[in-house]
Amino acid sequence: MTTPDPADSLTYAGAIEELEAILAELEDDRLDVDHLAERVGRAAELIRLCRQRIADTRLEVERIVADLDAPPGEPGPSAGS
Amino acid sequence: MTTPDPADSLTYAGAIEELEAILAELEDDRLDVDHLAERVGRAAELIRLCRQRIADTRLEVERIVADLDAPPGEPGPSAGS
Amino acid sequence: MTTPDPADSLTYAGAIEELEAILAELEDDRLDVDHLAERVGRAAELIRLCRQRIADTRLEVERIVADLDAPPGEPGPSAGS
Amino acid sequence: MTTPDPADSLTYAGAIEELEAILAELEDDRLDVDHLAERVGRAAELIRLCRQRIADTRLEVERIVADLDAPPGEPGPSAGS
Amino acid sequence: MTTPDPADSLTYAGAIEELEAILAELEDDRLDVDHLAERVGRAAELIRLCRQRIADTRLEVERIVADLDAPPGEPGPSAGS
Amino acid sequence: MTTPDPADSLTYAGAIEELEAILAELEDDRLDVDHLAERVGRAAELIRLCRQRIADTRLEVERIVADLDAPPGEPGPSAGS
Amino acid sequence: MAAAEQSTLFPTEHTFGVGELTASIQRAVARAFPAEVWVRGEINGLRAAGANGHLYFSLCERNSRRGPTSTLNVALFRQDRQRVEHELRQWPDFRLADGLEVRIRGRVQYAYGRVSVVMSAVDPVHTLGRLAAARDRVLRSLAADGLLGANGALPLPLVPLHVGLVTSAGSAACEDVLGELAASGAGFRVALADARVQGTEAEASLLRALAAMARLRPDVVLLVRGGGSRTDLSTFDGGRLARAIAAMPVPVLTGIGHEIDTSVADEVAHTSCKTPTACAAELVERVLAALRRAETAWASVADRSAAAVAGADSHLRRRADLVAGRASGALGGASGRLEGQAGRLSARARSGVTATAAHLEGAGRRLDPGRLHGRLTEAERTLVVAGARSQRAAARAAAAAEAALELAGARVAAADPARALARGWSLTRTADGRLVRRAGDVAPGDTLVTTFGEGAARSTVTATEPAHPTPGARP
Repeated sequence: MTTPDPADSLTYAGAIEELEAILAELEDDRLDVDHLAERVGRAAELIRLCRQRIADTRLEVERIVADLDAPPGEPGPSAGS
Repeated sequence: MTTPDPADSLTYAGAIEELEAILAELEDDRLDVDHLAERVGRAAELIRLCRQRIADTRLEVERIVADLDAPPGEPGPSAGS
Repeated sequence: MTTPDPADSLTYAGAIEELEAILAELEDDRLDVDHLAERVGRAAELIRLCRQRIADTRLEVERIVADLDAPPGEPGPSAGS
Repeated sequence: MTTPDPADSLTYAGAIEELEAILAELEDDRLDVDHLAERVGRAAELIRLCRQRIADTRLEVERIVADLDAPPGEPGPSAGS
Repeated sequence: MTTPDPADSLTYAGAIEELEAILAELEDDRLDVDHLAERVGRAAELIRLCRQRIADTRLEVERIVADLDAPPGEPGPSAGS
Repeated sequence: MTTPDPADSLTYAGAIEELEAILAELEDDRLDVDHLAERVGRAAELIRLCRQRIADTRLEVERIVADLDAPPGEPGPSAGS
Repeated sequence: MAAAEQSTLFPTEHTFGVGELTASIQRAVARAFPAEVWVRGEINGLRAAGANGHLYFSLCERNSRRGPTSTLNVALFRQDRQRVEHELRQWPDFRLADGLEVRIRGRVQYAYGRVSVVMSAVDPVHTLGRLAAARDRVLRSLAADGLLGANGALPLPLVPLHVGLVTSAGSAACEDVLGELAASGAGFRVALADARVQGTEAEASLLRALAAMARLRPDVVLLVRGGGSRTDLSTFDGGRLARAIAAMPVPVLTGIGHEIDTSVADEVAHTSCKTPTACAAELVERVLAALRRAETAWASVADRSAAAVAGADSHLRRRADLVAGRASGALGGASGRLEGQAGRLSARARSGVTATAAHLEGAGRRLDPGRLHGRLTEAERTLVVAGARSQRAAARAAAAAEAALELAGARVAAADPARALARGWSLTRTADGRLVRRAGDVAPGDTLVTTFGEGAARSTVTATEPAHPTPGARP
């Protein structure tokens, strides 16, 4: 949300992977305090990114399905996109 | 979602097959959020395509059947085609 | 739908057989929409052909019967054929 | 319809038998339309043959009866035959 | 009496019997048109024979002279005449 | 506590390293009391520094997590940082 | 008769004149037979009444077949005859005839040189009874020998054209038969055997005629005689004639007498007819019946053949109609089936499209946004868990760092000299600040600065001692 550029270039799957890696790091106790906050922050950023992705996807799916249920021959709201 | 050209070259059977594959994918537990919307969009496109095909076929069948029910000896509207 | 040449060379029995085969195909649940209109068109053509055959035969039979009912010794209209 | 030669070699009984066979065929639903006119034509030919036979026989019988009823001792017109 | 050899060899009773047999044949519907004229011809020949036998002559009277002198029961010389 | 500047430039990891080194020194019998006291003083300073770091990190993490749990779309309290 | 004549030759003494004697005989006869008498005997020499109307015959008595042995002349004068005939009208079976035994009543008289009976009445019952008895005897004898039905068992030919006729040639019966046969128009051939049919010679004559017929073997023999009284026809009741008829190899038809007569010959014959004409008519009828039968058969053949032709014609017409009808029916059937198939095609094509559309919409419903949202919500939940995990891990890491730090702090504290001073240890330095570690490090007189846990003290070395190792003195 704050640093959209690198986040946008991440896939959801990549984000989840990175998130899992961070969680593994965090849970491994090897992480020193210096990086802890930064890692947690990254994890939060990834989570937020994924949430956004999910929300976007949810909207998109709803739109698509709504288009599909629209009367045939009458283009749905996104037909022109 | 709107790439009509390749869709047009699809057979109905091919479209249904692809649709079934997408539906199976979507019902799979390994949800791929990245591609979800794209897959749903493709499914919708396929459905729309199939609907169109069915509508076309229905019209064609109706025309043929109407020709068949026309008084014999009097060519149906499509007899000249 | 209108390829009269091969149809003309068909026997009535052959036409009925093909028609039944198409009907059986259509009654199969795995209806192939891609070919439906084409199959229905072919069936309609066969039906039209058979109708024509029946009509022709009816005329022929009527002519023969009329010849038969003509006064004996006086050749019917088709006696010279 | 007019092939008198083979017909002439048929007996009346044979002709009637063939005619009955054709009638049986005509009653059978499996007779296809392709052969119907041909069968009816053959039946007509047989009927015509039988009619001729009947007419000949009628004449012959009438002649025999007339000869017999002619004054005795005076030969009938065909007595010399 | 005037005619024919084959007729002469027939007894009157045989002729009637044959005539009646022909009638029975005719009444039995077994006789087909092929044989009708031939049978009627034969019947005509038979009736002609019968008529001749019965009707074609005048009364003939021949006198048998029984030998009045011969003892009764013993054949007289003129009995054979 | 007394000399925050150099401490501030230290990483938590560097501080822990230095602390470990001091601890190793402290256990050396050859170290005289004067140095000992000085080392002990340093170690205490390092420990204080580290405590501070941990506290800071804890705060930071709490803030991040709190941001994450905030309603999406509404920036958390640290959104402006 | 000769004896009677001789008897009149014996008296010689008295000689009668003829007239006298005749008168005397007449008186004697009259005295001997004062009243009429009944006498019975066989009639012989009966002649038809003459112009005067008188009838004469003789009665005789036979002992053998060779001839009469006694005879008596009988006269029936006109008036008596008329009366007798009148009385006999109620006895039609009875008639005076030669060979017939009769019982008559009359007056015995002698006249014209003869004894004769002038008949006044006759007893027909006597004659008929005897005849009947004789007839019964013959019939019983024939029945006993099984001959009654013998001739009747012979088959009468269908067309008995060859006829043996046994009768009196030229008689009315003969002419009747020939006339009947001739009138029929059928070609009868008649072999006529003349025979006497009446009188004493009749039986022998008839037997000869039948014998001749048995040799000739015509189709049938007619034995006929014209009408007469039973008494006229008594010959035909005779046993020999009956046996001859029974033995005939061809059927014998009898036509004897008139209608109410039934003679033994009739009984034994194949067929008995009332009269000769009826007998001939029987033959004519049989022949004509055969001809009729043939004609009927022929007419039927002609009719039937015409009908057969007509029947064949109408049968053929029906076949022709059937051909047309069935062909039309077959076409109708084919057309009906075809339209059924067309209907199936329409219905199936439409329902196929509808079913396919329904299937597609089914697939479309599987594209369920609710379910997809659910899946996305699950993913979100995973993210929340990840957030929690990271929080927990961070807290744990901070705590661990803190714990390690505490441990390090403890170790540092343990090494802190301030702690030893607090326990009672102290530090001694030279005045220049050098730490005194051993006694040799100082000389008496040196100033020492001693630091305690709290505070310090200044002192001077007075003496030094060599080192004695003591435990716990090291720090």
